Amino acid sequence: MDVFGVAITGVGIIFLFLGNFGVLRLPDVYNRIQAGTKCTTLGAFLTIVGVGIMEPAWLWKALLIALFVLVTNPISSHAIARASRKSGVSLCDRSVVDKTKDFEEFREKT
Amino acid sequence: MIFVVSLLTLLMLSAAIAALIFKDLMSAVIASCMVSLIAAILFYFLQAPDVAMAEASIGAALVTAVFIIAIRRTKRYEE
Amino acid sequence: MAKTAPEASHQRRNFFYLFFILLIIWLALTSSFHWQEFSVGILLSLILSLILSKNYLKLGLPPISLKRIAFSIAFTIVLFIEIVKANLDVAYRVIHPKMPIKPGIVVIKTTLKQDIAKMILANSITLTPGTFTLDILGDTLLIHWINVQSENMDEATKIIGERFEKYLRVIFS
Amino acid sequence: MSQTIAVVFLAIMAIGIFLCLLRMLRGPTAPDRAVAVDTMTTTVVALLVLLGFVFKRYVYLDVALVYSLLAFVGLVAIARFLERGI
Repeated sequence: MDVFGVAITGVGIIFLFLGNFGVLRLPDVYNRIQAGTKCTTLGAFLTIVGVGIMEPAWLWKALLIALFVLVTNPISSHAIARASRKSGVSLCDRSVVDKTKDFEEFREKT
Repeated sequence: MIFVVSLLTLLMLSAAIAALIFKDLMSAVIASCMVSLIAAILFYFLQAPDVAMAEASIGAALVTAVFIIAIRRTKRYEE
Repeated sequence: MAKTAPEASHQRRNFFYLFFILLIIWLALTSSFHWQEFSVGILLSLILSLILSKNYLKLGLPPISLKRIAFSIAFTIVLFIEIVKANLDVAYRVIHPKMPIKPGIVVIKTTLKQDIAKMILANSITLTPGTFTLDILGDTLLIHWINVQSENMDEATKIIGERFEKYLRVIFS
Repeated sequence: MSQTIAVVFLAIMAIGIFLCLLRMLRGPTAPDRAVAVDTMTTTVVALLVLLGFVFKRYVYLDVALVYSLLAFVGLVAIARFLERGI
């Protein structure tokens, strides 16, 4: 059981590290948010659950913390992404399509 | 363990210096939020979880909100 | 103040949902089944859900049934598989030396009506491979896609939204 | 879990925090820095839970619980301010 918990924690930490690395490496804000949300959510989830498996008395509280992370992380990232779009951060040069204009027209119509 | 603690201390120092030299006050607020994040971990290493909890709640949530209200009342960029 | 019959039953349903959620959180927080802790938890969640159940009326939570529970469990499993796939995808794109990304912003439509269903859909889209919800207005969602496969709205809706929507449509019908 | 593995895990997470700090220092706009703080918050929550396991104290989990709920409030405040437009 101990080895299993250590393995899960290790995988979670590798994902956390990749998320941080992606935040450093990718070209513009939106891509960085993608890496910073997805990888860190699963990484933190696996790390916390792995600690809960290694110490069975802690499992319920660990699951509660993991649930809070799973719920709050997409919401805060979404708030930041929306703020960066409203404050006018442009896409990077490699982007292929931008349909934001359609959306703004739709907003004015309703 | 000493490697982790010394690395985190260096990170906290550089974030604090960054908060001092940024001209954009919003970025300075974000940097000071980061300082209090790392300070919470360091209190944790010093076996003081209650202080870490106070640092987390006050430093990350309350002080940030107060600074943001202050910036909204004045102006964002420093000359 | 007089209430109509459907509104009263709706409030009763919200009360039970809130009561069970608060009780489960309390049990996870204390992690003990001693009768004193348990009774304090029941008392606290009873008081809180009596006070707060009125605030959740406009969420439009559906009544509980066996079919909805089965579909919720299936939805959770599908979501978890998609989260793991998303992580492997992002990890591949980050590690690869040339960074094979093709980012863009597209618009998709949804057929869901309730606010809470739209919120769950938007958060699920955020956690699935390569897509991220930027904004939502009515039944239109603005999506950032890290590897654009189709610029057409209907095709994009089919690729991105359909795999969750077919579960959520049953749960919130 | 032996002490060596724990120290290696903690060191990897500390280096990850260092990468976030680099993005915070380099980021051209304010939303970039906010993204760095957001990523770092989640990393720090995981680090606090792992550190509580290393020290074998059950009480330490409470700090992670409070942190995962309250850092969210600060980030949403920052995002609301950026959204209004300057």
